[in-house]
Amino acid sequence: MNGKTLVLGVIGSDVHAVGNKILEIALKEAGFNVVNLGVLVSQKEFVEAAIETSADAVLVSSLYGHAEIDCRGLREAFVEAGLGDIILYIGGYLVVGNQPWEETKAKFEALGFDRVYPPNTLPEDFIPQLRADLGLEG
Amino acid sequence: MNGKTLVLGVIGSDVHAVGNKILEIALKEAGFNVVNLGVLVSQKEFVEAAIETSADAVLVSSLYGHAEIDCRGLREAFVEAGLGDIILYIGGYLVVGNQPWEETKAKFEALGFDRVYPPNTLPEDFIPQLRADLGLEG
Amino acid sequence: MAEQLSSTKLDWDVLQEERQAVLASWETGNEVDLEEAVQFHHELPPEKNFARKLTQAKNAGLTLAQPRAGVADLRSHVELLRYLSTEGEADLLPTTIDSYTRQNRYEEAQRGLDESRKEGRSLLNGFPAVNHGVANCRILIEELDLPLQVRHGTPDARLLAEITLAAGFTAFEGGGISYNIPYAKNVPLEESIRAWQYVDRLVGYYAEHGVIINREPFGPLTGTLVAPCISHSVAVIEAVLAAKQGVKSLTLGYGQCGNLIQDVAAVQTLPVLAQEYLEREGITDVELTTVFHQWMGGFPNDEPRAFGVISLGGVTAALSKATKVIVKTPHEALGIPTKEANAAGIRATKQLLNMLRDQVFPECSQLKEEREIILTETRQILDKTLELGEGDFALGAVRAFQAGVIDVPFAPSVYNAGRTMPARDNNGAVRFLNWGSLPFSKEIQEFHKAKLAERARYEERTPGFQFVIDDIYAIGKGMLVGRPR
Amino acid sequence: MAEQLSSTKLDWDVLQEERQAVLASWETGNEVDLEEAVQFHHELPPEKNFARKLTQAKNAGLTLAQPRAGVADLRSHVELLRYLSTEGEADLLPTTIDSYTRQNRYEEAQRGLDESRKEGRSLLNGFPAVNHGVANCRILIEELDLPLQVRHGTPDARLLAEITLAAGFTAFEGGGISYNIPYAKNVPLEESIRAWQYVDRLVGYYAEHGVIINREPFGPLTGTLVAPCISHSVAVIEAVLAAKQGVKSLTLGYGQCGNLIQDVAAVQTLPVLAQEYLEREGITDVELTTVFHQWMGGFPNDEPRAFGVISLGGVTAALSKATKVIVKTPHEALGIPTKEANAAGIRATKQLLNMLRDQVFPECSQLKEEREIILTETRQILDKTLELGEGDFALGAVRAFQAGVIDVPFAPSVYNAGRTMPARDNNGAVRFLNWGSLPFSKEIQEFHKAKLAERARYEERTPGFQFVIDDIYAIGKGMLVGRPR
Ligand code: B12
Ligand code: B12
Repeated sequence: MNGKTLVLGVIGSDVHAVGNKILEIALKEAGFNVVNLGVLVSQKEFVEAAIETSADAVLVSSLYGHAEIDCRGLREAFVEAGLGDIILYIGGYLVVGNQPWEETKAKFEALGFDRVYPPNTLPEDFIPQLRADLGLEG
Repeated sequence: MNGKTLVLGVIGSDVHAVGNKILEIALKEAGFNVVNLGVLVSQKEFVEAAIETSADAVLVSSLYGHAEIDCRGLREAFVEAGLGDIILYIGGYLVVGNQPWEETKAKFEALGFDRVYPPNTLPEDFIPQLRADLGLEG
Repeated sequence: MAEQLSSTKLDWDVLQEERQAVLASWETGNEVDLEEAVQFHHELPPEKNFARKLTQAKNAGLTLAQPRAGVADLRSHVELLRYLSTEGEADLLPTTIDSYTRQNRYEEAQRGLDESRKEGRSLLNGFPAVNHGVANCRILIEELDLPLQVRHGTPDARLLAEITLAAGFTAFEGGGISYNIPYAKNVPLEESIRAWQYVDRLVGYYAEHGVIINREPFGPLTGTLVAPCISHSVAVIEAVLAAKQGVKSLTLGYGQCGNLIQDVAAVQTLPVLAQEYLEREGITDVELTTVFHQWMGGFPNDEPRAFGVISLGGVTAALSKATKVIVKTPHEALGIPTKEANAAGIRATKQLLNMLRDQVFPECSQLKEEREIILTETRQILDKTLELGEGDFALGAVRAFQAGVIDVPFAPSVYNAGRTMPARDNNGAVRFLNWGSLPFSKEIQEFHKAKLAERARYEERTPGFQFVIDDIYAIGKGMLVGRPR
Repeated sequence: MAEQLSSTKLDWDVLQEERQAVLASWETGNEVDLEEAVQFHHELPPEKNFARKLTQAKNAGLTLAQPRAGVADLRSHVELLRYLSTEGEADLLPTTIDSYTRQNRYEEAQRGLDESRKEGRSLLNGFPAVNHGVANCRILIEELDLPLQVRHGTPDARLLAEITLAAGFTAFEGGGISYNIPYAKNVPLEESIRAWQYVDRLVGYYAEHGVIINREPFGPLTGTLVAPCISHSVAVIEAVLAAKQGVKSLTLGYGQCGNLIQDVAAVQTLPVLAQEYLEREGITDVELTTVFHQWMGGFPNDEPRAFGVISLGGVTAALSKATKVIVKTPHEALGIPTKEANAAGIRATKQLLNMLRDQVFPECSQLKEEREIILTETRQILDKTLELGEGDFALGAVRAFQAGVIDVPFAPSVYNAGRTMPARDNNGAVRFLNWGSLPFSKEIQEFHKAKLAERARYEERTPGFQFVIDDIYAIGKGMLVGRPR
C-alpha cells in the first residue's frame, strides 16, 4: 500500500463496467487504496465519496460518448465542497465519434481535468504519471 | 454477324489471359468477326494482323502495368503501315498502381488511342460505344 | 406492480391504468393512438415488416446483415440509415437509442438533442425516439424502404415501446433481464421483468390485431467472455416470458466468443432450447429465428485488424446459418463510427455472407460434443431456475440471479452475483475458471477444470485471474487466447 | 539442351559450360562467384534463412504471412519491404520481379528502371533483380531482418536464380511447368523444365555445400477456377523434379478456390501426395511445407469487400494449418497496391491467423470425402503422366500436357490443351463441366456430372459455358457461385 486513496467511477448514464473493474484491479495491484463507485455515478456521488474517503485523486471514466455533457460543473462541484485542488483525471471515449484528440483534450482540460487520457489507455500507460502527480517516487 | 472485324490482343510481356478469352467470347456473341492474338503480342503483330484481316478496329489489352512503355509508337506504326486512321481502343490496368484516372486517360489519348477504358470494364460497358464508332446502329 | 411477479399473461384491461401513467410520463406520450397505429401497420407495405423478412430469410437459409446506428437529429438519422441501406447494402435497419433515453432521462436527452442541433453534430450516442415522438418517428418508417428495429438497453422501455411501435417500427430489442443486468446498476429484476412484460403484452396486443412485431432478447449481455450457457439461459427465459404475453415472432441472440466450433454450436442450440422450454409451457405458435452478434468485446484500434475480427464474425454467422448478423465496424475501438465506416463493416460482412451462403459448417464429433455441453449446462441452469421459481420463469429468474444460479460476468448490476470467472481454454472457447453458484453437475465442473488445466499446462502458469485479464485484452491486441506476454 | 529430357540429376561439371553462357547473357552475370556466395550464406544470421523459419513454423503448427511486393528502384524497394515488415508485421518477405525480366528482356527492364528513377515512381511492376546485379541485391539481404524470397513467373529463370541466390536470397519460387503454362505463350515445356532443372541443380549445389535454399512451385497457376487435382499434379511433379536435382526444402502451394471444405482438403492432401510420389522415387530427405494463396482470381473493387475476401483466405489458411499464406491486398482490383494497402492486407490476415492459431478445421465425413476425391483425381493424373513418361516425370509432364492429361484452365500457353471447362458446384467447390482429356475414371466423371447437374437444377438452367463466365465474375461482384442474374 502506498498510502494514497483514489476514487474511481464511470460518470453519468454510462454502464461500461469492464474497464472499471480492470482499473480497480490494476490500481490495487499498484498499491493504491481504491474506492470504486462502479458505473452510473453522478457528480454528487463523486464529490461525496472524495470527501468521505479523503481521496487524493478522483479518476473519472466515460466510455459512452456523453462525457461532454456529464462533466460540466464537476470541477466547480469539488470547489464548492472545499476540494478545489483535488487531482482530477478522466479517460475513455470522451466524445461521440472519433474526433481530433488535441481538441478533445483541450476541451476537457478547460472543464478542469488535470489529465485527460485517450481511448485504450492501459494501466501501465498512466500509473507512472499518477504516481508522479501524487508525489510518489518512480 | 455484323460484318465488322476486330483484332484483339494483350500487348507486351503481359500474360493475363482470362479477360482476353472472355472478351473474345463476348465480342463474338455481339456479332463481330474476332481475330484474337492472345497474350504477349508485339506492336508488329498487331499491325500485321490488322493488315491481313482488313480489321475495322484494334482492341489492345494491358493488365500488368507496363502499357505506358509498351504502347509508345503504336499509332505511328499503324500510320507507317498505311492504317493511320484505324480505330484503336485500349483497356485494362494501364499504369502501375492506382493513378488518377483522368491523367491516365489523357496519357493514352495522347499516345493515339481513340478510346481508353478503366479497369474492370465489362463487355456491356463498351460494346455500345464500339458499335457507334464503327457506324453500327443501336 | 405490487402483486407477486409471475409469468401469467397480463390482463389488457387492467393494464390500461398503467398505460395512461406511462404515456403521461413525457409529453410525446399523448401522440400514441393504438387503434390508429394498428391501422397504420396494416397499411405498411409487407416488405417493411421485420418479422416477415426474417421468416423469409430463415426459410431460404440466408443470413441477413444489420448494422447499429443512431444520431440525435431526425433528418441526420434518416440520412444515416438511408446511406447504410444504399451504400452499406444493409438488409435490415436499426435505430439505436441514446443512453439518456435508456435511463428514462428524457430531459437530459432533450438537452443533448438541442445542443446537437446547435452544434451540427451529434452529442448523443443515439436517437432519442421518445423526445422525437410518434409523428417524427413515423417519418423514418415512411422514408426508408427496409424494416426497422429499435435497439437500445433500457430497463424500463414501456414508453419507448409505446411510441416507436405506434410509429410503425416492427421490431423491438431487449428484455427484462438482458436490458437490466448489463445496462443498470440499481434496478431490481422484478421491476425490469415486469416492465418488459408490459412491452411484450403490448406486442401481444398488436398480434391480436393482426400485426406481427418481432421481439429480440439481447443476446450478448456484457459482450465480454459470456459463455453460451449464460446467454442461452437468459434468452430462453425471455423467450418464454415474451411468448406468454402473446409475442409471436422471436429472434434469439448470441454474441460471438471466437472459437468457431463453440460459436456454431451455440447458434445451433439456441432455437433447440427455446423450442424445448416453450413446448413445456404448451407454446407452439411462435416463429423462432436467430441472431449472431459479431464480437461484442474490446476491438483492435487498427482498422485492417478490425476488418479481420468483423470477417471472422461474418464467416461464423454464415456457416452457422444464423438468420441475421449484427455487424460491427472498423471504427469500433475508435468511437461511434462514421457512416462510411459503418457501411464498410456491412459490406465486408456481406461479401462473406454471400460467398458462404451455399456452405454450412459440417457436422462432426467436436461440434456435437460442444452442442451437448451447451445443452446440458443450459438445462441445468434453466431447470434449477424453474425449481426456484416454483415452475414460473419470472419468479425463477429473480431468485436465480439472487442465488447466482444465473450469473453474468462483468455485469454492473448489484442484482447480479458476479461470482463466476470465465476464461478461454487452450482453443479459445470460453469456459469457467470459477463457476460461482452455477448449478453445474460434477461432470460439467470437471470438464471446465480439465479444459483450463490444459491451458495452464500449455502456458506453464497456474490457472487464475490473470487468464481473465489477458483474455479481455487479447482480441484488441490481435489474439484470441490471452497468452502470457 | 539437346539430349532427351529426363528427371535424372544434372552433372554439375557438365553444367559448367551452360552456366558460363547463362552468366554471359547479361553483364551482371559476371558478379556471380559461387564459392564466395556459399561463404556469404554461411555467415548469414540463421533467422534470415527462409527454409529454417518455415520448418520452425511447421513444427509449431503456425501459419506465417507473406506479402507480394516489388518496385523498380533499389532504395524504394528496401523501404517498401521494411515498411511491410514493421508496419505490415509480415513474417516473410518477397521480392516480386518485373514482367520484362520474367521474359528475359533485360534491355526493356533497364529502360523501365531508368525511367522509373527519372520520374520518381515505379514504371515497372516489379524489381528487376538481374539488372540490379549481385552486389545491389545483397543490400536487400543485409538491410532487412527477415528471410527473403524471389517471386516471379519466369519460364527461363537461370540467370535470375544465379544472381539472386549469389546475393543471399534463401527462397526461390517457380518451376518448369508452373512458371511456363500460366506465364508464357510459345515456350516449349521441354525448354522450361530443363531450365528449371538447372535452377534446382544450382539449389542442390548450395545444399551440397551446407546452404539450404527453399524452393516453391507456384501453386495457383492461372488463379482462376483451378481445381485442386490440377495444381496438385503440377506441384507434385515439380516437387519430384526439384528433389531429384538435390533440393531439400520444398513448399507446395495451392490457390484458394473458395469452398472451405475443398480448400482445407486441398491443403491437407498436398503434402500427402508429394510424400507419396517422392517416396516412390526413394526420396525421403526433403522437408515439405505448404503455402496457401488467398484468392488469386478477380477481386471486388470495393476495399471492405476485398477485406472480406482476404479474411476468408486468412481463416482458411489458419484452419487448414498451411505453413504460410500469401496475402492479397484491398487494392487488388485497383492496381499494384500502395505500401499502406499492402500492409493492411497483411494485418487483417494476421489478426485471423492469430485468433485462429489454436483452432483446427475439425475432421468430418465431408472433409474426408473431399480429400478422397482430390487424392483419387490427382493419382489418376499422376499415374497416367508417369505411364506416358515411361516412369519419368520430366518426360511424362511434356507428354501429359500434349495429351491434355494435365490441362490448366485459361492458360495462355499453346502447349496447354485448354480443353477442360471448370465451374463451381452448388456449394462453390470447383468441379469440371468438361474434363477434356483428364484421365478420370468413370466414377470420378459421374461425380462431376452429378455435382454440376445439382447446380443446374437449383438454378433452373442447363449446365454450360455460362456457368464459367458467371463464376469468373462472381467474387468480383460479391458472390462465390455465379448465379444467374
Ligand atoms: C463491451 C462494450 C459494451 C457492453 C458493455 C457491457 C458492460 N456493462 O460493461 C455493452 C454491449 C452493454 C455496451 C453498450 C453500449 N455501448 Co459499448 N462498447 C463496448 C466495447 C466493445 C468494449 C468496452 C470494453 O469493455 N473494453 C475493455 C476495457 C478493458 O477497456 P475500456 O473500457 O476502454 O477501459 C480501459 C481504458 O479505456 C482505460 N480507462 C477507462 N477509464 C479510464 C479513466 C482514466 C482516468 C484513465 C486514465 C483510463 C481509463 O483503462 C481501462 C482498462 O484498460 C467498446 C468498444 C471497444 N473498446 O472495442 C464499446 C463502446 C465503448 N460502446 C459504445 C456505445 C456507444 C455503447 C452504447 C451507447 C450502444 C451503442 N450506441 O452502440 C451502449 C451504452 C450503454 C450505456 N448506457 O452506457 C461506444 C462509445 C462511442 C463513443 N464514445 O463515441 C464504443 C466505443 C463502441 C463504438 N465504437 O461505438 N458496450
Ligand atoms: C488472375 C490474375 C493473374 C494471373 C493471370 C493468369 C493468366 N495467365 O491469365 C497470374 C497469377 C498468373 C497473374 C500474374 C501477374 N499479375 Co495479375 N492479376 C490477376 C487478377 C487477380 C485477375 C485478372 C483477371 O483474370 N480478371 C478477370 C477478367 C475477366 O478481367 P480483366 O482481365 O480485368 O479483363 C476485363 C476488363 O479489364 C476488360 N478489358 C480487358 N482488356 C480490355 C481492352 C479493351 C479495349 C476494353 C474496352 C476492355 C478490356 O474486359 C475484360 C472482360 O470483362 C488481377 C487483379 C484483379 N482484377 O482482381 C491481377 C493484376 C491484373 N495482376 C497484376 C500483376 C502486377 C501481375 C504480375 C506482374 C505479378 C505481380 N507483380 O503481382 C504478374 C504478371 C505476369 C505477366 N507477365 O503478365 C496487377 C496489375 C497491376 C497494375 N497494372 O498496377 C493486378 C491488377 C493485381 C494487382 N493489384 O497488383 N495475375
